[in-house]
Order: sequence, then structure tokens, then C-alpha cells
Amino acid sequence: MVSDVLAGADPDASDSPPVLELHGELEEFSRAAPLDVTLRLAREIVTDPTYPTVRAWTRSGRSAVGCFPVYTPQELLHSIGLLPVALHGGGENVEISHADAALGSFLCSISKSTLELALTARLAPFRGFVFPYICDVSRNLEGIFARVLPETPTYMLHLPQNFRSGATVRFLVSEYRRLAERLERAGARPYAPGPLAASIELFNAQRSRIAELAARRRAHPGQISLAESYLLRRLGGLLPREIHVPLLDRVLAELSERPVRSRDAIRVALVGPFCEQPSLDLIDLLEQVGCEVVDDELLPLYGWYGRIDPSGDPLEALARAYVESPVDIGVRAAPSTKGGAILDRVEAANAQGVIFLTAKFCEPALEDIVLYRKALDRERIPYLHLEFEERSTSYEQARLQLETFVESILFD
Amino acid sequence: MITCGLDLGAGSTKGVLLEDGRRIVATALAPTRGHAVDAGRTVLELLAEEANLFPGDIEYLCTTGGARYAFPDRHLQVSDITASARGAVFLRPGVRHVVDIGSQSSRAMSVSETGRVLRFKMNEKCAAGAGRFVDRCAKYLQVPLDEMAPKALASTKPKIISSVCAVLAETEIINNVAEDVPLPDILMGVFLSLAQRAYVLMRNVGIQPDVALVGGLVRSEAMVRALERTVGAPIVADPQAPHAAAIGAAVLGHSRLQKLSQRPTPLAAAEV
Amino acid sequence: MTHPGEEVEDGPTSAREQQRRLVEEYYADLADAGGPRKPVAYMLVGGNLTEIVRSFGYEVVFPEIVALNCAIKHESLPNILHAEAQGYGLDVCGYVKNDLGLQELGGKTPFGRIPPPDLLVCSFSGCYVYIKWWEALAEKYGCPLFVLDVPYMRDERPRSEEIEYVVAQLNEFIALLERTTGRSFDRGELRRMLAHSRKAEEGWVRYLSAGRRRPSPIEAYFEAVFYMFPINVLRGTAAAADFYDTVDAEVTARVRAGEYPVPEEKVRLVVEGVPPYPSYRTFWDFFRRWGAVSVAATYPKVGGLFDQGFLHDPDRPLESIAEYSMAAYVNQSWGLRRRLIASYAKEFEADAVVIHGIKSCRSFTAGQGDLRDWLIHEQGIPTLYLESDHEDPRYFAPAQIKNRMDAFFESLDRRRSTVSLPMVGA
Amino acid sequence: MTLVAGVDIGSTTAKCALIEDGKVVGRSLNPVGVELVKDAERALALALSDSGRERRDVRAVTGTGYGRFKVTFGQFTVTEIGCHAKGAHFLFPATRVVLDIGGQDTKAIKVDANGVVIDFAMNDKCAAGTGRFLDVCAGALGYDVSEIGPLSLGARRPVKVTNTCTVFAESEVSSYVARGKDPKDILAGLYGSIVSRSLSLLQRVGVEPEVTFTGGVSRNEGMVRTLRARLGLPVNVSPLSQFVGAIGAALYGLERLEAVPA
Ligand SMILES: Nc1ncnc2c1ncn2[C@@H]1O[C@H](COP(=O)(O)OP(=O)(O)O)[C@@H](O)[C@H]1O
Ligand SMILES: Nc1ncnc2c1ncn2[C@@H]1O[C@H](COP(=O)(O)OP(=O)(O)O)[C@@H](O)[C@H]1O
Ligand code: SF4
Ligand code: SF4
Ligand code: SF4
Repeated sequence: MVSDVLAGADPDASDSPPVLELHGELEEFSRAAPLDVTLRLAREIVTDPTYPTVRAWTRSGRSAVGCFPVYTPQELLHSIGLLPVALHGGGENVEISHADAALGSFLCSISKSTLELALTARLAPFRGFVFPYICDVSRNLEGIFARVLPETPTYMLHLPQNFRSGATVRFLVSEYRRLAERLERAGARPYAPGPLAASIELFNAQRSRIAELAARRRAHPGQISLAESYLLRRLGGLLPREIHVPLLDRVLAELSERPVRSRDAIRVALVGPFCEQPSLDLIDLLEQVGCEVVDDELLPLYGWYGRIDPSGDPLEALARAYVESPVDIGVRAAPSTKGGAILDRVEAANAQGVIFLTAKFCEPALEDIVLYRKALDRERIPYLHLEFEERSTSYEQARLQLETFVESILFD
Repeated sequence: MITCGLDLGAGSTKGVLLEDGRRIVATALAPTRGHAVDAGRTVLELLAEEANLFPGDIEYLCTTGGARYAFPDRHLQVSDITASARGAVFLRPGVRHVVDIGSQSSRAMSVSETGRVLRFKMNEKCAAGAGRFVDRCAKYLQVPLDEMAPKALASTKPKIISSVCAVLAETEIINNVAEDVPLPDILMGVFLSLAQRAYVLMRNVGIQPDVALVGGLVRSEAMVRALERTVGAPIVADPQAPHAAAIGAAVLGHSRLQKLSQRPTPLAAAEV
Repeated sequence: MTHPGEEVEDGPTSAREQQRRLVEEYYADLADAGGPRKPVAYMLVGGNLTEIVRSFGYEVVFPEIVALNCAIKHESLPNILHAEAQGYGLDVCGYVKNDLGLQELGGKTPFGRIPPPDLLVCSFSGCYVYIKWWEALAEKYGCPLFVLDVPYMRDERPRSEEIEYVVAQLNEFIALLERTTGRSFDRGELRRMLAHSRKAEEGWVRYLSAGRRRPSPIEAYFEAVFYMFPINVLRGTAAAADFYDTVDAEVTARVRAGEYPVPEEKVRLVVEGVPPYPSYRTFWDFFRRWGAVSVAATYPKVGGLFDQGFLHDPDRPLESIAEYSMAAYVNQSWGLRRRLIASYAKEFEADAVVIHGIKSCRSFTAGQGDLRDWLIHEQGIPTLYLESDHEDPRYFAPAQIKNRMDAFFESLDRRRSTVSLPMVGA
Repeated sequence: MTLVAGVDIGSTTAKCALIEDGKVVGRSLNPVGVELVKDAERALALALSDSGRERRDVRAVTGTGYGRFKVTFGQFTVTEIGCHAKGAHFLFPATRVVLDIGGQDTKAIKVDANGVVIDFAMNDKCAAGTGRFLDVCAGALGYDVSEIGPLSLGARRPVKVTNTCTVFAESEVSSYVARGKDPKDILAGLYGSIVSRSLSLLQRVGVEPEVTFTGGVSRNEGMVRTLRARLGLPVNVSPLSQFVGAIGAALYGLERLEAVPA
């Protein structure tokens, strides 16, 4: 597929950032460092499409597996000796010149840039890939990966959509077993309940720290910006969790020392970016124009469930946690009605309005919005819909619309 | 109390002077040509001249339009959507829905009786539905902009342009010309296809009478008729509507100024 | 505007007439809402549960088929625009927009009015949009919604735990039907219906395999689309089973009389993808001008991969339904889809593959570029990729499509013999 | 001694090439207007006067391009895809891949050793990344498109041009101008953006040497340079590159005449 000629040429000579090299033991993240240093490093890692943390990790022969959003049983992958790494597309630094041909034009950026990274060997450090069935694009992407990277095992994980059936948990357990078997080729150990129980506890710890971070932001929005907390969360999908958990502990401790700024802004719920992520600039822009994001769907990976009790059959506990999760986003069949769900969220977050920020061509998001809108209209809650793409440098249109939205709430 | 609204648009820069938030005392326009700040200064001079004032007599300046942040001598900037909604309602208080078609974008908004934007929708990414498309057609068909409307209105069987692309639409027009479609039908087709695109936006925010058209395209009677035909309702087209955003900016500037002068700020003190 | 294709004859007609009658009768029955009408279940074509709901006395509506009927009659755009006005974006599947627009506008179709649903059955078998679409209908109508979660088909045959999972859900579905209708499940009735289905499916497979002949007596894409109605909508009834006897007889008669869909067969094609319904005739005509006939196609398999042995079986009712649902064409992993297409090309001795991509359908389309690449570079099969939409007439650019087709067929022609070949006349 | 003509009615220009004894003996290039039939006639007439031949000497006229059906006085029509392949093969017999960037579309064409099309891919979305895109952006920089070729030489920090829309790209360019960016860098950014779109098309058919660049945009040396650099391969460009379609058409006519003796 990649013609040799093209693969040889530097795909993006002019605008790719310098490739970041990290210590094999990722010491950069294990040492105590001031928050801004950590954040600066996080920013570099998140915008480097060559996965520096994964390269560092695999240098000593360990395996990492790339997981497409939005949900993968990371606990399971961890327990069989793999580092689960969140794939989040290429961001603004990856130019698409190969992937378009395979995928077609009317698709979201994350699918294209993820494939582009594969076609330009930037995913080479990964030993396997998991594509959960969150939408038709992610599902089909697995089939393309299987062809273009025939040596690397890939798995299309069928995440169930019938949350009421008595048979769903059993089926999901069989899916997980199949996934684990499939990844043996990626260097995984066979599945065993003991290690899974331990891994579940590690991820319990990670989730609780991230929940704490969110709680702090809600209580003192000025203490940590949306982009900062987002970066810390992104790191959580890129670093070994054994490193991320103590890092978050240090951050939380330092945060308490930060002064609390207060500012005049409107409170909004941010709905839609559950899969492809908006750029850091766009996230910053939300705050710049005067929005305080009090509830968001960014990186839902950490929010599927709270604590899982691994005593008993841990694999079943893991499957059950997914099936019984209260998460209601575009890629899960709605447990109740979409309209009701959005109103509940607005109320719970005490938001003044909703910003729908959806990836261009992301059909699941686009379809939900209509139902959400109807409910918001009924209750006269203002909302704004913006679409984003990975590779955009100019946010003039977005700024214009965001400002109008803020002005329409602020001015009488 | 003189406030100024300055709309630094992509195609042209428009300005108005408003007296006591009620009376428009001057309007002016200059092409932007990529130099928003210069155009803004020119417009300010033109305004001052028309109103017989010194630029220093302007007590408050509010900018809007794409280059609203670029103009240094401003007190406030507001988005052009906020501004044109205000302007439209200032011009015609009964207006509840505003369509703004400028050179590069078109927007539809529903507004409250004070001119506050309730909902809005704009075209993004694709320029096919905006004035630049008309400009290109005019250039291509060698009909001056001002003469397009009278010619188009003579159309009996308008030929709608189906291409979604402003650039590719030109080729479609070539084909129409080659197929001997009469000029008025082609011209009216251009306006109707613009109206249809706007109509999609309008329906998306919900249409409520009175509907006003503002922005550069309102100068064209054919555009107004095309929109009326597409929407099936009368369209308010005020002669000042090309300046709606500038007017809205001046209006918002005025209310801001009033708020400020109620407080004992240095600005208010100076006024006394 | 008249499309050049409009004047073209449909070819031999008796089966077409019967099909037309079946369509009319079906819509007339639906529209007949005067007295106490039958309850109506909305269902999706891929992996549908027609027989089960019919055995409980439901009539079935397939919004996808209603949508394509609207499009082919050039009536989809107003519905689509109405849906867009409600906020459905440009990139949302045209079927969804047609249906939801049409529902808001009162259910009017070119054939009659569609009654609102009493039950929504979402077989999640091949397309994620199904889930979203049925959620919207459930929100609008507030009627019961059953989601049948059908695992994606990743192996040649479904695995036992997958079948168990689907069968367990089918039993839960039957329990739901018993509760909502107050009737008890009649296994005998289901078996009888499955026997009708089986007969229809076998007839349909026979029809489609006629494309193996040279010249082909059938048009496996454009014509087959007309003959899909009974197999998808009326499955489980005797009328559907009998219809394919008529089709059979007709194909035999054609062969005897030497009447072929394309009088002079020059190019044999496998066609992949959903048709551009709003410009169906124009599109078909582009092929006919080049003497191109589709001898096999994947689209007629969206209702089920019967030709690959996934037939309903009255003796294994629920298991065979489960297998059938899993094997729906778009529920096949790309690896399986690729291999299927290549096998059609080989078995039906096709000269080339034509892929029609749908701008607003990701399920079918995402990855068709890779398929094209695979067919050309790994299978050595000339392949043409075209793109428009299945519902939205605004996306069909005739000049562009014709240009690509002309270039493709020109090059096929020249590749077969580099010397004298007729030039295309204006 | 057979004189044949190819008339290529494109979206932007009408081209005619006259061929005799394997040589291009006359040509013409005009913008297209609204009356394509007349443009076609004029293209032939001008090429004839360029070559000093008479209309009656021409044995066959073949039309190609979007307006090929408007070459009403011609005998044959062929799509421009076939013609660019054939024309490129004629000029550079080892050609395996043709990239044609014209006024309104971009095509990547794979050909076999005889110049027969094996596969092709075209841009489908919109006018972005075509000659028109350059015309418009050149205008925004205050140049004519024929002048901008050499200007990107020595660009240091090419800007990012991300707008996929020709119309918005124009304003993106204007905003770079307003921000005082060096026109060199802006042009380099534009070329980079068009080339990366073209690479994506080339990728669809598969890249193999030799690559021949045709169509009006191949006259822009900045584009040629950028393409060479990004492909990492030599790229053939003929001084006749804008006429490749017309040349191919003429050759088709010749072949046809030879196959079916009159
Ligand atoms: N007399 C006219 N007839 C038709 N269109 C006109 C006329 N005058 C101006 N326009 C249109 O108005 C557009 C400019 O609108 P304007 O609202 O000033 O844009 P912007 O604010 O983006 O600069 C031009 O692109 C042109 O198409
Ligand atoms: N002298 C030149 N230098 C650079 N580019 C040119 C020159 N002449 C034409 N072009 C480019 O070529 C394009 C036209 O290409 P052409 O192949 O003739 O198009 P078409 O066949 O679609 O009419 C123009 O849009 C322009 O960008
Ligand atoms: S962004 Fe949306 S469409 Fe794209 S892969 Fe994610 S969920 Fe699917
Ligand atoms: S279709 Fe045309 S107007 Fe629209 S984005 Fe593309 S180039 Fe711009
Ligand atoms: S398979 Fe495609 S056409 Fe069918 S419902 Fe899904 S998106 Fe729409």
C-alpha cells in the first residue's frame, strides 16, 4: 500500500515538531517537578505524533498496544503485560497524503490521521491495535489496518449495544477472552484472574485521582485551566499508569498551593468531543472568549465507572462495569432518552448553556445533537454547535461564533 | 453623545455615527482590500467629514467584523453576528429573524425584541453561499454588480446553479451560457441558489416574521426577491441594511457608554 | 429536465410488473389505516427479524426502502431539507434524513402514507447509524424499542458464543412481543414463515447466479435492485416465495429467446456499493452505453448473504435467524468483504469492478478506497471508484461521473486490444 | 504525411496541437469563453496558422477535455485522461505515472508501457488544489499566475495553508499578506498544500518512475520543484506540457485513421 517511493520521502518536512526522546524508564515523569514543567513536557508529548513515551517504553523490549477511542478494557491489557496507549489521531502536525486514498473524503480527521500515522511508520512502536466498535468508521478502520500492517495483530472489539439483555455480560467476557488471545501475538501473557485483579486496582487508583482533579476544577475553576487538566488526562493514556498515578498525586498536592483566580465567565457544558479531540488552541479559545467549562465529554476513557471491585471473577466484574456504566455519549445506545439526558446534565452542572463541539463528519455526534437541541429549545437553554478538524490553524470562524454565543448570554 | 460603529469586513469596511443611540448622522464605506486598519481610518475620516465633526468628537468606538481586533483605536469589539442582529432590530423594530449575506459568509439568526441573538447558524468552510460567488459571476458574465438586479428581475425561467462550489459554479454558468440560457435566467438563478442556501440556514434556526435581509447583498433587489420567493414571505430590506453590523456596533457602544457614565469613572467625570 | 436514461426500456417486464404490483399492494395495505389496522413494526433491512414479528401479526415497514423509493421517484430532497432544517447535518446518512424528514411531514411517500410505528426493532447488524436512527424514532414516537446487538462478523462463520448471545436476545425479544401483543409465541407459525423465506431465498440465489452465464441474462445490480423488494420486505410470505418462480421463468425465457439486458455484452462487471437512487436511470444508462452489464453485485446482498449459505432454516429457527443476522453484508469485516468481492469477480468472470461510494454512508464506504487499491494492486482487477449519494440528488455530478466512466471504459477497451477500437461518439 | 489535430477544450483554456510525422507542427492556446464551439474552432484555426497549413490538410480532428462534445467539427472524442496518458507517453516514452493539474481538476494517471491507461484518480471534492486555486491566490498576492513560478525560490519558513476551499484560501493568503509574511513563504506554503493533495491522488494509483507532470500548472516551476522534492524523484516536464492533452488527442485520431483505412 505505501509505495516505497513515497514512504522514503519526508512526509512533513516543514511543520512536524522535533521528535522528542525520553528516558527508557520515563524518569522525566517519576521525579518531582514543578507543575508548569510537567505541563510543558505534557504538551510536547501530546503534540508529538511519534509517540515518545511508547518509544521509550518499548526500548527495553516491552510491548505497547494502541487503543482507538473511546473505550477499551485497559485493565485487561495491562494485566496481560501490555501498555495500553490511547490513540488520539495526529493533531495539527500530521499532514494527510496517504490515508485519504484508502478512506475517502467524508470522514473525521482522527480516522484519517491515525491511518496516516500507520502508513508513514509512525506507529511502528506498537505491537498491536484495538479498535472498539464505536462507529462504522472505527470499525472499518480496523479492517484497513489489518491489511496495511499485516504483521501487527489488530482486533475489532465488538462493544455490545444491548444493555438490557441478560446475555450481554457473558458475551462481553467472551469478547475479552478473544481479545486477550488475539494479543498473544503482540507479546501478551495468557489471561489470568490474579493479575487482572491487581490491574483493576491500579486503574481504580488512576480513576480516583482523575475524579479528584475534576472535582477540584469544579470547586475552583480558576485554579487549573481546562487545557491544563486536559493535558494531565491525556498523559494518563500515554504513560505507564504506575507512573501517572504518583504524578497526579504530586500535581494535586501542588494545586492546593496555587492561588485561586476568579473571573467573569458563562458556565457551559461541552458536549460532543468524545472521540476525536479538539486542539489545545481550541480548548484554550473556549476559556479565552469567556466560557467556564463545567462539564465536558473530552477523553471519556476515565469516566466509564468508578471503583471496580475485583474480588470474585475479575473479568466478569470488568465486563459488568462496562455494561452497567451510566455513561451516555453518542457511541452508546441511549439508556433513556437523549433529550432527558442533556437536561439532566445541564442541571447537574448548573450550566447556562451548552456548546456542542463535534468533530467534522462525526456522524454519531451529529445525530445526537438534533435530539439534544429539541430538548434545549423546549427549556430555552442556549446552545451553540461548532465543528472542528485536526488540521486547522485559523480559529476565526470558531472565535466569531463563540463570542457571539457569549455575548448573547451576557448582553441583554 | 456620538458613538461610532465600525464594521471591518472582509470585502468592505463600513462605518456609522450614531447620535444619542437614536439617530444615524453619517454612514460611510470603503473597500477593505486586505488592509483593514487603513480602511477603518479612511471610513472614520469619511464619517467625520459627512457629519461635520472632528474624529475626536467620537466618544466611543465599537468595532465589529472579521478584523475587529485589528483596529487599535477602539473601546470595545463585538462579533459581527451580535452586531448585525442589533442593527437590524434598530432599523426595523419588528424584526425577529435576520439573514446576513456578506462577501464570504452568510448567517441566519433569530433575535429577541431587543436585538439579542437567540440562535444563529452560519455557513462554514464553503464559500458557495456568499457574495463572493455573486462577484465572480458578475465578473465572469461581464455584468456590473449594480446592473445584475435589473437584468435578473427580467427572468422568466431562472436556471438554478446546482454546484455546491463557488468556483465550480462558474463552469456550470459557462455551460448554461453555451446552452443559450438567457442571461436574465442565469443571473436570477445565481440569486435563487444563494437564497436556497440561506434558506437552509434560516430553517435551521427557525423562521419568525419579520424577516430582514442585511449585509452587502441587500443592495440587490434581485436578491431580496429571490429570498422572498424561496422563503414564501415578505423580506424587510432597509436601505441602511448594508450597514446593519456597523449600526449594531454603534448601538451596543452607546449602551455601554451609558452604563459607564452611570458609574463615577474617569470617563464619566470628564463628560460632566 | 429529462435524463437521457429515462427513455430506456426496462427490458422484459413480467416479473417487473409483478414486482410493481407487490409494491403497490404492500403500500396500499399499509395506508389502509381506516379500521383497526395491524400493528406496525419498523425494521432495518440488514439482519432483520421479519419472520418473528410477522408471526406475531405485525406488518413491517423498512424506512430504508421507503427512503430509496422516495429517492428513485425524485422525492427525497424535500424530506432531506426538512431534516436539515431540524438540525441534521450535511454529513448525516441520507436515508436517515429522508425518513425523519418524511415522518415530520406526515409520512407521505410516492406510494402512499406510512403509518407510525408501534414497535421499533433495531437490528444492530452492520451499521452504527441504525442505533442513532432508531433512537430518534423512539424519542419521537415513544413506542418500545428493541436493540438486537449483532456481533460483527470477523470469522468466516459465526462463533458459537456469538450465536448463543443473539439467540438469547431473540428469546428476550419474543418475550417482549408476547408482553406487548398479549399473544403467545407460535413456533409453528414461525416455522411456516421461515419455510416461505427459505423458498424465496433459494429462488433469489438462483436468479443471482444466472449472472455466471455469458452473456448474462440478468443485470445483477440495476435490475436486481427492483427484484429485491420481495426478498427484503415480504420475506416470510407466500407471495415473496412465488415471486422468484416468476423471475426464474423469466430468466429461462430470456436465455431461450436470446434477450439480454445489454444487447451486446462488452464488459462484465462486479458492482459494489449502494446505488445513486436519485439518478438511477442516468447512472444505469452510462453503463449501457458502453455495453457494460453487472454480472454480480454486493448491494443485493444487504438483506442477507443467502448465496453464501446463510439461509433461514425452519428446523433451526432461532439459530438460523441469528446466523443470518450476523452475515448481513455490511456486518462482514473488511477482510471478508474483500474476499467476497474478489470471489465474485473470479466466479462470474468479470472484467472489472465498479465501486460506488456514498458520501453520507460510512458503513459501506469508509475503506472502499483501500478496497479499490487491493483489487487493483493485489488482485490485478481493473477497478473504478465513483462517488455520489444514495439519497441526496445534490451530490450527483453527471458530467464528472460520465467523464470517469468514459475514461475507465476507454482504457478497458484499449487494454484488451491496443489496436482499433471504436471511438466514443458525441 | 498525415496531419492530425487534437483539440482540448478544458475548463480554463482551449488548446490545439497539430501533429505530422511524429512531430508537433503547430499549436495554439486560448482562454475559453462562453461559446465553446467557437473557441474550439478558433483553437484549430490558430494552430493551423501557427503551422502554416490549411484546414483541408487535416485528416482527423479529435476532441478532448470537458468540452470535447463541443468540438462538433471533429471526428472523434476521447476523454482527457486517455489523452494525457497518450500524450505523456509520446513525449516521455518511459512514463508510468502522469500527474495532470489543470484549471479545475487534478488527475493522477497510471499508464502501461504503451501509454494505455491502467488506472486513474481525480480530485472529487471541490476546486481546491487545482490551477484555479493558484490563479485566485496569485491574484490575492497581486501577481498573475504566470509570474509566480520562480518567486517561491529561497523560501525559508513556508506558511501553513490549511483551507481546503479556494475562496477561503484566498482570504488566508490575504491575511498572511496583511501580517507581513514574505510572499516567498506564502507561495511555498501554497505549493506545498497543492502538492500534498496531489500526492494523495498519486498514492491512489501508486507511484513509479517515470513521473510526468502535465497540464497548465506544470508550467509553474515552483510547483515542479516542490513536487520533485516531495516525491524524491525526477519529474518530467515538457515545454509543451500544457498541450499534452491535445497532443494525445491528435495521436488518438492518427491511430484511429490507421486502424480503419478510409
Ligand atoms: N449592488 C449590488 N448588487 C449585488 N451584490 C452586491 C451589490 N453591492 C454589493 N454586493 C455584494 O455584497 C458583498 C459585500 O457584502 P458585505 O456585507 O459588505 O461583506 P463583508 O462584510 O464581508 O465585507 C459583495 O461580495 C457583493 O457580492
Ligand atoms: N504561464 C503559466 N505559468 C504558470 N501557470 C500557468 C501558466 N499558464 C497557465 N497556468 C496554470 O494552468 C491552469 C490552466 O491549466 P490547463 O491545463 O490549461 O487547464 P484546463 O485544461 O482545465 O483548461 C491555470 O489555472 C493556471 O493556474
Ligand atoms: S470521530 Fe466520530 S466518526 Fe470518527 S471515529 Fe470517532 S466516533 Fe467515529
Ligand atoms: S466546494 Fe468550492 S466553494 Fe466549497 S469549499 Fe470547495 S472550493 Fe470552496
Ligand atoms: S448502511 Fe449506510 S445507507 Fe444504510 S443506514 Fe447505514 S449509513 Fe445509511
